[in-house]
Parts: sequence; structure tokens; C-alpha cells
Amino acid sequence: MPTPPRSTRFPWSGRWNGVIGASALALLLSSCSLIEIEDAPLSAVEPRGPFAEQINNLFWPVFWIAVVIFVIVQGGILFSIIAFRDRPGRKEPKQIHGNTKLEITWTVIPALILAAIAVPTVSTVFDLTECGDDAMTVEITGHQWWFEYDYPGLGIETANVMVMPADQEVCAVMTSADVLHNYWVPALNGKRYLVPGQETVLRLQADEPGEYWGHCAEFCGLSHSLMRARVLAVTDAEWDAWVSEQQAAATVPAEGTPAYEGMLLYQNLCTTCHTVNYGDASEFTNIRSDDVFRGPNLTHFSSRNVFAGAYLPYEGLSYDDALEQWLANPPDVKPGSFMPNLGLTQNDINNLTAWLATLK
Amino acid sequence: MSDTAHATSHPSTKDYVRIAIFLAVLTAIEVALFYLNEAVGMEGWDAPLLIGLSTIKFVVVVGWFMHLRFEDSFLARFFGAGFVLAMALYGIVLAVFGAIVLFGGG
Amino acid sequence: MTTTASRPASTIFRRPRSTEGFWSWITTTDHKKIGIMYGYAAFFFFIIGGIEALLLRIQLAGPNGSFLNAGEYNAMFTTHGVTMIFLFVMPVSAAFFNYLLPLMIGARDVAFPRMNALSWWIFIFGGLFLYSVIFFGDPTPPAGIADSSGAIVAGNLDPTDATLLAGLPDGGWFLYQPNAGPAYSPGTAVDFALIGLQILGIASLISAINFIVTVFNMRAEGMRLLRMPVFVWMTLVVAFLLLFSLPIIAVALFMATFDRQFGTLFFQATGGGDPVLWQHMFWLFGHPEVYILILPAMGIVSEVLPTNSRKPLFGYAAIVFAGAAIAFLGFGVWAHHMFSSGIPAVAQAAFGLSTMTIAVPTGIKIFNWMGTMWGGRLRFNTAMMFSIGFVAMFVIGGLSGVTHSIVPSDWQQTDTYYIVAHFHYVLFGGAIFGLFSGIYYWFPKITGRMLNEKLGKVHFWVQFIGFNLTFAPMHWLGLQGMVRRTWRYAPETGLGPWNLAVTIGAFTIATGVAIFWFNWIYSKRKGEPSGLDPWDARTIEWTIPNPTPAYNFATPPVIHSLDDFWHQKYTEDEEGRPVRKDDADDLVARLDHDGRNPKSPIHMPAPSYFPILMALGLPLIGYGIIYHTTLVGLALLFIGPLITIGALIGWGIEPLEEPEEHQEHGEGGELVGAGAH
Amino acid sequence: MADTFEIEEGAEVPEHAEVHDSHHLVHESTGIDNRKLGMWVFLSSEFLFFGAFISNYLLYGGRDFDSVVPRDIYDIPFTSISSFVLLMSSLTMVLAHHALSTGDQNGTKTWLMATALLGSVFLGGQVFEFTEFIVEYDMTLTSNPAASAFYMLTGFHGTHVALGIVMLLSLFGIARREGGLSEKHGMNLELVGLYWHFVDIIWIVIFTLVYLIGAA
Ligand code: HEA
Ligand code: HEA
Ligand code: HEC
Ligand code: CUA
Ligand SMILES: [Cu+2]
Repeated sequence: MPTPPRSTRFPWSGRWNGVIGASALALLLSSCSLIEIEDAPLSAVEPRGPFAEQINNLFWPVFWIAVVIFVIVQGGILFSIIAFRDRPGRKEPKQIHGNTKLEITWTVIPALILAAIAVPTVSTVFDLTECGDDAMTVEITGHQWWFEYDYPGLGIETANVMVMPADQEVCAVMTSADVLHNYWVPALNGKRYLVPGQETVLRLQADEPGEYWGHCAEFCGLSHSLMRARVLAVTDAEWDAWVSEQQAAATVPAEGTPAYEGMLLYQNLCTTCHTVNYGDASEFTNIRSDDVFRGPNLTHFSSRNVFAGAYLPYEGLSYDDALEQWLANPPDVKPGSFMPNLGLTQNDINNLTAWLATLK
Repeated sequence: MSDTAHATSHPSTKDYVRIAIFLAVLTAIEVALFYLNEAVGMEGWDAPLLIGLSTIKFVVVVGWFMHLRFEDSFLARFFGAGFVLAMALYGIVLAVFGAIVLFGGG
Repeated sequence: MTTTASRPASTIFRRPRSTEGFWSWITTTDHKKIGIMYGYAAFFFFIIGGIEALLLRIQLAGPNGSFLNAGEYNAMFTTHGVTMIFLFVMPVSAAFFNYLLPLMIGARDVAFPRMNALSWWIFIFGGLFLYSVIFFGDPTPPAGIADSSGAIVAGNLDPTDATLLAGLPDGGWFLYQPNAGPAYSPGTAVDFALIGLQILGIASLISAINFIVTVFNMRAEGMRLLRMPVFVWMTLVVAFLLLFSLPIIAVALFMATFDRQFGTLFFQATGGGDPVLWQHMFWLFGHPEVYILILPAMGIVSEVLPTNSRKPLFGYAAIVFAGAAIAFLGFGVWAHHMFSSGIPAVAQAAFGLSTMTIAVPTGIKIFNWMGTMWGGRLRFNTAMMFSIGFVAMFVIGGLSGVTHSIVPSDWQQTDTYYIVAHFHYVLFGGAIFGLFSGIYYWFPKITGRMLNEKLGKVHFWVQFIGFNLTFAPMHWLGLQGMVRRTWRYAPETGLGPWNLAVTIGAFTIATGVAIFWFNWIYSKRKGEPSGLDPWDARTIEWTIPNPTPAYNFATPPVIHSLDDFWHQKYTEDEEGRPVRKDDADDLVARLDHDGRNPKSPIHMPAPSYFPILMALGLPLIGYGIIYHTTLVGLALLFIGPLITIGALIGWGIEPLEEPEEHQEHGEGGELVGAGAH
Repeated sequence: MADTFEIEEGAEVPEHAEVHDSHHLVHESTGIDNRKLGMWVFLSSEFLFFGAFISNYLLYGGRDFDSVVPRDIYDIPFTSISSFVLLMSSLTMVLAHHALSTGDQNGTKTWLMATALLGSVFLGGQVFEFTEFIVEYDMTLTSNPAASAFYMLTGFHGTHVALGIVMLLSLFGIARREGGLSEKHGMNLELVGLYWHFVDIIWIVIFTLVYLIGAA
């Protein structure tokens, strides 16, 4: 039973395969040029600070080296597919078993390329691991599913939105209250884990004032995808204003207003988890530090444009609607949220939102 | 051990007993070292010594009791591979933790 | 011919005799039957894992999707990853190992046939155990914080969210602690994952030992190590990877199980444990594992490319040594999965460098495969197309892997879809393309029929295009900041359009796989008969009839060279071009006839009941551990070991057909089996 | 048709079947018995298994915790003795093997039993040690990671010893039957021996690293 050459037995000739293959690869290559990252606030390749810049400057050369290797390899494959396809009249190939010189070449050249890449890699690693001397320290604590920010020395405790002066290095000293989290603001630097019981550090710096998006990148349970972050880099003047605003205590709303009703409701229902500071003298002040029952510090809630782990509000949902939905049933908005559904009536919610608006 | 050194002839009962005595003596020295350290404080000298002694015990049991000395070197390579790999990998892990507590940890 | 299952109790210790029908499969010790069962089981799990992937993709088709709830999504990506890796790629590879290894080295079976059956049964019970969480799991919602007694002290989940799918294990395929620990993943879902993986690991460890001994000891006369087909080499390398990496994950799983079940504190920061230790232990196994997944495919490609280029493999020795080098280096790079976990800078730099070095041996393989094709006479059958697809696509995944090894770049990339793109390029574009190539190539060996080539080519192109449509955009999704394991993404992130493309791609792949299934079912009945040597192949498994007779080789082969079969058929002219020997066609015809008509009776390892029985005990012990606080659980903790140990004893005293043959076959004695933890 | 081959006596024999040549295919290319090779291969992977437990202990054992840690409460004299016992069981094991290879059935039985007994003494010592730690010092499996690591390591080692004892006893059982241990069982005995010695060398390492150095 002689075996006929394959190509005569099956109708799809090698040429067609080659053509389809070539066009598919061309498509693939051309789609590389589509990396235009506009309107992508989380883009990892649009650095807005020196550290992210440094990483970016390392990534792209390597990327292009990879592209060159890619082109060489795919080119070689395509060429073989077209040139060496079985076609009528093609002689049997010479039986070549190998070639030591070639073997050495394609061992040594990649090794050299890698050695060249390795040098800047190592130096960048060491550059970026330790904070600079005049960095400002911010302590970041991960909670399921929101980030807490503490400014030691300034006595400020806030959540979800980290405010910092532009053009000033922040040394984030991080830990977690529960599981692993991973702090990432792509425009400012790469990521770093938040590990319970341990401390990790991350350098952050923005060149210009602006709002930068972030995200928790390590899977941390049910609402990991809704554990997001914002960094607000501000001018020095705005920074000073922000600091004094945050250091101030909240003002007790006027009696009889909905906001006052809301505050009373808060005193009843919310103090197991939340903190609001009305000043040392005020009977309404409550400070919590329990880690299990721990919600964001609400003293300056309204100074933040996002809440609930910087998830709310999102495009298509207004701030007010989002807040109402949140108070009405947090776990419904954010699965598993440790803020329970407190069975509030619409009236309660109205009072609470009025009250929250006073927390500037 | 010299009398068992002929790789071709297997040890006799007597040899085995001698080896066992040798092992027991090494163990006794180990324990003695431990107490010596307790008593006079050897400033970290005991650990390498102890490790050295237990390595000898290890090699003797493997080589004679497990007959590895008398087997195809093929087997020894397998066995050695597992041992060396384990040492290397876990050594690196402990080093990354900065926690090789061997030398007077705690 | 089928002897029956119900035999009198007095003869229970006689070995079963069925060669056909249900019981022959249950009791078989034939490596081919075992291989086929592995294959079917793997493809069953492939559909499950694939459907899970499709569910993920529907959810992510647009921003703020609401097709799945968060718990369901988290369970889906976890089980998708676990299923694809442990229940699809590994068992398909095992199917190839089992079926082909003895054939390629000229043996009648593996070294320990009963142990081989044992690992198959342990594997399948482990896989089913994992999924049995649907029936036996405790439906506690996978959210909240539990105190030490397991009671939930905080956390809320809408009870309607606690659905069937959400009850599957979550936490990601690497089950990072303490999220997957007792406090943050109450309920039993994660226990099923941990113990399921433990059981699967035992199966793989046993087969690793078996394959190592088989390769070293069961080769036909003249089959020197450097005459073995590359696929056999890769089998051996993978067996070593398994041998040395599985014990590590076994210990890690024990520790995590103890944390969850018995209150130890290894990884629980609240009690002084160190979550980073889990990461080290997992990836000490996990990275070798990825080479366990890719090397079999590399072995397959190294068989298919030369055959269909009609040239010997370029740089055989280099490819073999590169494979071994990859495995060796693969043990020293694990922490590249932890670049952002806060390990010391020195360690990060060192692991970055060690990771890069793996590109060198891998490159050697790639270039040698290109060298094999270069100047050849390429026949584009489906097997060949998948192999070429493998080389082309794997390179993309490999190169993105190198960009991860640039440590600071990885700080940006890690935990984003850029990583997801990387590993699907190596796993799907690599491992799965390679495995499909092997299926098209060896289907005739297994069934005696060809898979339809027309359908095969359609399958290839649909899958190839779908694959790139699915996973190429993930590169830019990742660079645009899409984190992985994300149930929802915000509309403002601009991630929507590409995600839609990815979802369309996923369904395109599904279409391709569906075509493949149709092809399989159709060709198994109606496919063109293959004859003895449909590919004009090079290696000795094609010197025996298709489908392979139960005894494999009617007469023991004697090997004279690498690519022995080829050299039986061809000589070379002065130019070094192959010339088919005059008697080559006669040779093939004679091999076919003789292979089907052995000249003498052949004794094969007899079937046995005990492998399946012994394996059965393990899942029972698993349930027992999970429910050890209940009466049923305690009972199972007693019954499980009883069954296993009972079967072990039965295994030991099971009569062997002829006492002296026991020695000859080197049958797995009871003690070897017992030693496996 | 393709499936006609003989499995066992009594099955159909294909027509042209005359000569009996089943032995050619199954040989050991390396010259090492399959099962012995398998055992060594298995044991080499056990290094990674115990290595993980040992390094786990080395990691946690030196740390301080609020509750009692093992290094403070080791009973070195006691453990030295049980280590000695285990070491001597390796001697009896090798003697059992030696006896069988010289055809001394009685010796084999005696030494097998002796090995199992010494192993049991060792295990008993471990049970005693655990009990003491738990009852006297209130150091349980869940006290702290150092304690957990200690119990896991020594516990899994103990499990290996227990398994070894089961194997020894079944060999002893076979040896007591008529005819005693045959030539064929020699390999079984050797395999059990390898396993047993391996468990012993792991203890040699544990004793030094975990007890002697760990307590210093
Ligand atoms: C089949 C499986 C497989 C294979 C083969 C690989 C191969 C490689 N992988 Fe991949 N990897 C995974 C599966 C695999 N990986 C998985 C599943 C994950 C994620 C796990 C998870 O988090 O869920 C992962 C994650 C992962 C990470 C961690 C990312 C992170 O989470 O932050 C890193 C980091 O370095 C990495 C690197 C590499 C490298 C350098 C290779 C190299 O082996 C690649 C070598 C190949 C080439 C380089 C191409 C061919 C070579 C040439 C043409 C020569 C010339 C080349 C140069 C000079 C560069 N991989
Ligand atoms: C070999 C391994 C393998 C394979 C083959 C695949 C195949 C696919 N994977 Fe992947 N994947 C992983 C291994 C693999 N995966 C791993 C390890 C992870 C990480 C998990 C973690 O984070 O823990 C992951 C994660 C992962 C994610 C990220 C989830 C997240 O982080 O949130 C996504 C998202 O798109 C994805 C998609 C897909 C798709 C669309 C396919 C497709 O290629 C699937 C194609 C197959 C089919 C579609 C099934 C067969 C088809 C039919 C039976 C047709 C008929 C049926 C129907 C049409 C219903 N996978
Ligand atoms: C059992 C604890 C608990 C109680 C009681 C509780 N909360 Fe919360 N709250 C939380 C937690 C935890 C979060 C953070 C949830 C997240 O983002 O995932 C939160 C978040 C919030 C936020 C968003 C804050 C931000 O900046 O993100 C507001 C507003 C809020 N709670 C208001 C209230 C009000 C009003 C009450 C009472 C009526 C209340 N909470 C009761 C735990 C609680
Ligand atoms: Cu926090 Cu993900
Ligand atoms: Cu890796």
C-alpha cells in the first residue's frame, strides 16, 4: 500500500493555507498599531510621573526588541510555508540533521540580547524600591473593598481618594486589614501588594495636577472588581487648603433641619462602623478603630467626589442617585459589602443625604 | 569503615553492627555538642558541626544501609538530584525571607 | 467474548478477564485503554472549562455587565483556570503519554500497568470530587468574615446571589491566602478545590514515577536514550518536573487544608502566619507546572514537523537538551509571579534575570523547528497546520513572557489582562494547538481512521482566527489598565469595544471546537481507513497496525537508529535526498499483516479490580476531612482508608497468572503503591 | 480480528500461535529492577516533600509568638533516645534483609519483628512527646505557626513511620506462613528497607536541624 504525498490526496493545496496564514498574521501585526490609549484613565503606558515614566522607558525598547524577534520568526515561518510547500515537481529535501554553527548563533544572540536588557532592568528595580529622602509619607490600608489613607503627622484620615501635592514624592507605606490587596495607579507607578501583618512601600509622584485612576489589582474577594482608587494631585495652594479643610472638625447641622435628623440617625445606626469627628468637645464625635467593623471615615465625606471604593458614581449614574442607592441597599450595589442593608426608609435616606452633604 | 570499602563485596552482619555503633557514637557526640553549647556557649560554632555530623550519618545510612554505594551510580544520581534540588529551592526560599534560622535563630 | 462482571465471591481474587465492554474498561491495565479514557475525560472537562470561559466572556462583553453576579463570576474564573489546567491540558498530555510512550519505545506496556490504572482512577475521582461541590458543598455564601468557629460575623450577601454557580470554589486558581483561608472564604467550596487538587496531585505523582521507570527500563533493544523520539524525551522531562514539583504543592495544600479544617495558622496573618509563604510554595510548584503543560506539546510538534517536512528534526540533540534545560531552569524562576508582592529588591532582580534565561533554550527549540521546516517539502495537513500554528503563536506568548521578566514592567503588567494574554498565548496558542496537532496526527493510530482533513482545516482556521481575536486584544486591554479577575469594569475606562471583540473571538473558538467535535464523531465511524502508515512517518509506533492491537508489537522491535521506521523505508542518494527503498511498500504491507497476526501467544498484564477500588477511597477520605465535624464525615474518615487499604491488600495478594512473570513484568508491588503519600 | 491475543490460559489462541516469546519485550534496559528504580525515584521526590515541612519549621520555628513555641520546651534527652531507637531500627532492618539473602528465614522474621517494634517504640515516644507538649505546656496544633509547623513536620514523619510498620508487619505475616519469604519477596523486603532507611535519614535531619540546632 504505497503512500501518496499528502497534497495530492487533499484538495486544499498548500498555497491557500499560506495565503490565509499570511493575511491573518498581517492582520495581527497591523492591529498592533491600534494601541491608541486615549480616554483610558487606567492606561499603563501613559505615564504622568517620573516613576511610571521610568518603567515606560524600560518597557517600550523591550517591546520593540520583541517585535523585531517576532517579525524575524514569523517571517521565517511564512517564508518556509510559501517557499518550501509541497508542490508538483518539488524534489525530496536533503536530509539535514543540524548545523553546529547555526546552533551556536541562535544560542548566543538571544543570550546577548537578554544580557543587554538585564542591565537597565536591574538598575531600575533598585531605583524604584526605596522611597526618596524628602518623600511625604501616606499610610495606605486595604480593606475589603476600599482603601484607607492616613497622613501621619497631619492627623488626616480619609478613604477612596488620595490627595497629594503635584511634583512631590509620596511614599506610600502600605498594609492590609484583611486579605491581600494590590495598589495600582498606573499613571504614577506600578503595583505593590498590601499584605496583612506586613509593610510594603510604593513610590508615587505626579508631574502635573490632575485626577488619576487606580484599582486594586489582586483578587481580594467578592467585590474585588469594585475596589478602585483615585489619586488627586493638586497645586501647592490647593494642597494647603485641603489639609486645613481636612484637619477641621465637621460642623453640627442646625437643629430641626433634615441634616440634623440625619445626624441623629447616624448616631443611632452607623457609629458601630463609621467615624465622624465633630471636635473633641462635641458629644456627637465618635471614633472607631475596630478593624472588622470598620467603614470609611465620613468626617469629610462630601469633599470626595467618589465613594464606596471609588466605584460610585460611574458614568450614567449621578452622584445623588448613586448615594441613594448605596444607602438603600449597599450589598446590592456592591456585592458582599460589609456595610449592611439597614432597612432605611426613603425619608431616612433623604435625611442622611442631607446630613452627608454637610460633611465637607 | 575501611574494611567495607571494597565496593564489590557486600558488608557482613558484623560490618553492619559496626556501622550502627559508629552512627550511635555520632549521635552521642551530637547530643554532647548540644549540651556543651548550652554550658559554655559556642557562639554559633555548634551549628556547622552538628550539620556536618548529621551529614555523615546521612551519607552512611544511605551508602551502606540503603546499599547505594553498591548500586548502579544511576540510582545515586536520581537520589542526589532530589536532595540537591530540595536544598537549593528551600534554601532560596528561606534566604528570600531573610529567615535562615539555622544559626541561632529566635 | 465479554466475560461477566458478577463472579462468585470465592473467585473474587481471580483476575477479571473481560476484554470488551464496560468491565474491561473498569478493570483494564492496558495503557492504550487508559490513554483513551484520559482523552475522553479531558475533553469532557474541556467543554466545561470552555463553557465557563464563555460565561466569563458574556459577562465582560460590555462595561458593568450583569449576566453573572459577582460570586458566580469569581467562581467561574477560578474553576475555568483549574479545569483547563488540571483537568484538561494535564490529562490530555497524560492521554498521549499513556497511549504513545510504550509504542514509541517499543514496549508492550508501561512498567507498572496496575499503577497506571490506579493513577487514572485517582485522577478521574479527583476531578469529579472537585466538581461534586455542586452536590455536596455547603451552600454558605462565599462572602463574609468568619470567626474561629466558622460563624459569619460580618459581611452581607443577598441570599438570592447564592446560586449554584456561585457555590463553586472561588479565589483564583492559585488560591491566594488568606483570601482563600478559613476567615475570608467560609463554607466548603475552597476545601473541595484544595483536596481535589491534592487528589489530582497523587495521581500525577504516581504516573510520573511510572513513566520515569518505563522510559529508563522498558525500551526495546537498541532504543538508546538518544534514539528516543523527542516526544518520549519530553515525557521523561515532564515526569521529572512532576516528580519534584508535586510534593511541594502537596505540602502547601496540606497546610492550607489544616488552616481551614483544624485551625492551624500557617498563612493567617491574624495568628502570626505569613501569607507570602503560600505564594512561594504555590509558585515553586506553579511555575514548573506551566512547563509541565507546554513540554508535551513541544514533544508533539517535534514529531509532526519533521514528518510533514519530510526532513529529520533539525538539531535533535539540541532540542532534547533545550527541553531538559527549560525544565531545570524552570525550577529557579518561581518568584517572577511575585514581583510586586514586596519581596526584597535583590530577590526581584535575581528572579528577573533567571526568568530571562529561559528564553535561550526556548529560542533554541523555536529556531530548530524553523530549521526543520527550512528547505523541506511541507505537506499542509491539519496536524502540520496546528504545529506551525503552535510555533507561531507560542512565540508571541513567549515574547510577552519576556516583557514580564523585566521586573519594573511587570509591576505595571501583573494582575492585568496583559498577563491573561500572555498565558493564553502560551497555553492555548501553545499547549492546545500542539495537542490538537497531536490529535490529528495520532487519531489514525488510535482508531484506524483518518480525521476528515477538510473539516480539520476549517477547524484550524476558525480556531486560529478566533484565538487571535480573543487573546490578542487582551494585550492592549491589559496595557489600558484592565485588571484581571474583574467582574465589572467602568464605562469610563474605554475598555468596552475591545472586550466585545474578545467575546466574539471566544465564541469563534467555540465554533471551531464544535467543528472539531463533529469531525471526531463523524470520522470515528465514517473516516477514511488509514492503513498502516498514513503520514509516511518516521517513528516506530507506525510500524504496527492501526488501531493498535492490544499487545502492541507482535514481535519485539529492534532499533537501529533515530527515526528507525524512516530508515527502514528510505535510503539516501548522493545528494542526501531520501529515496524510497524498492521493498518499502512490501515492508509496510508485511508489517501490517504480521502486526495483526502474532506468531505466538502474548501475555499481557491482566486486568484488575483493585486500582479503581483503591482510588475510590481517596475522595471518601476527602469528604471525611471536609465534614469531619459531622457523624457522616467521621464515618467516611474510617471507611475511606478502609477501602483503600483493603484494596491495597487485595492488590498485594491478587494472583498473578504465572509467578515468574511477575518478576518479568516488574509489576507494581503493593509497597510501591503504599509509599505514595 | 486485530484483537486476537491471549490473555490467560483458556482464552482463544490465534491460529498461527506456536512459539512462546512473551519474555522478550519486558526487560530492564538499565539492569535495575523496575520496582527498585521506582522506589528510588519516589524517595527522591520525598526530599521535596519533607524539605517543605522542614523549611516551613525553619521559617516559623525561630519566630516569637505570644504562646509557647516548641524550641522552648524540647526534651532533648528524651528525643535523643528515641532518635537512637529509630537509628537502631535501621540496623535491624538491614539485618533482616541480610538474613533473607543468606536464606535465614528465622533471622529474617526476628529482625523484621525487631524493626517493627523499634519503630513502634519511636512512635510511642512521639505520642508521649506530643501529649506532654499539649498537656504540660499547653502547646497545641493551633497555638501558633511554630507549633503548627512542628506538629505537621513530626506528624507527617510519624505517619511515614506508621506506614512503614504496617508494611513490616505484613512482610512478617507472609514470612510466618508456610514456606516463609520466597526469593520473590526479597525484592519486597528490599523495597520496605529502602523506605524505612529513608524515613530514618529524614529523622536524622529533623533531629539535628529542628531539635538540636532549633533549640539552641
Ligand atoms: C504553557 C505555559 C507557560 C509558558 C511556556 C510560559 C513561559 C514563560 N512565562 Fe509565563 N505564565 C504562564 C504560563 C506559561 N508561561 C501562566 C499560566 C502565567 C500566569 C499565572 C497566573 O498568574 O494565573 C504566567 C505568568 C508569567 C509571569 C508572571 C506575570 C505576573 O503575574 O506578573 C511571568 C513573569 O516573568 C512569566 C514569564 C514567562 C517567561 C519568560 C516564559 C518563557 O518560558 C518564554 C520563552 C519563550 C520565548 C522568549 C519565545 C521564543 C524565543 C525566541 C524566539 C528566542 C529569542 C528571544 C529573545 C531574545 C527574547 N509568565
Ligand atoms: C489551558 C488553559 C486555558 C485555556 C484553554 C483557556 C481558554 C479560554 N480562556 Fe482562560 N484562563 C486560564 C487557562 C485557560 N483558558 C487560566 C489558568 C486562567 C486564570 C484563572 C484565574 O485567574 O484564576 C484563565 C482566565 C481567563 C480569563 C480571565 C478571567 C479574569 O481574570 O477575570 C478569561 C477572560 O476572558 C479567559 C477566557 C478564556 C477563553 C475565552 C478561552 C477559550 O479559548 C475557551 C474555548 C473553549 C470552548 C468555548 C469550549 C469548547 C466549545 C464547545 C464545546 C462548543 C460548543 C459549546 C458552546 C458554544 C456552548 N480565561
Ligand atoms: C456594619 C458596618 C457599617 C454600618 C453599620 C454602616 N456602614 Fe457605612 N460603610 C461601611 C463600610 C464597610 C463601608 C465601605 C464599603 C465599601 O466601600 O465597600 C461603608 C461605606 C459607607 C459610605 C461611603 C463612604 C465612602 O467614602 O466610600 C457611606 C456614605 C456610608 N457608609 C454611610 C453609612 C450610613 C449613613 C450608615 C448608617 C445609616 C452606615 N454607613 C452604617 C460599614 C458600615
Ligand atoms: Cu482589593 Cu482586590
Ligand atoms: Cu511562571
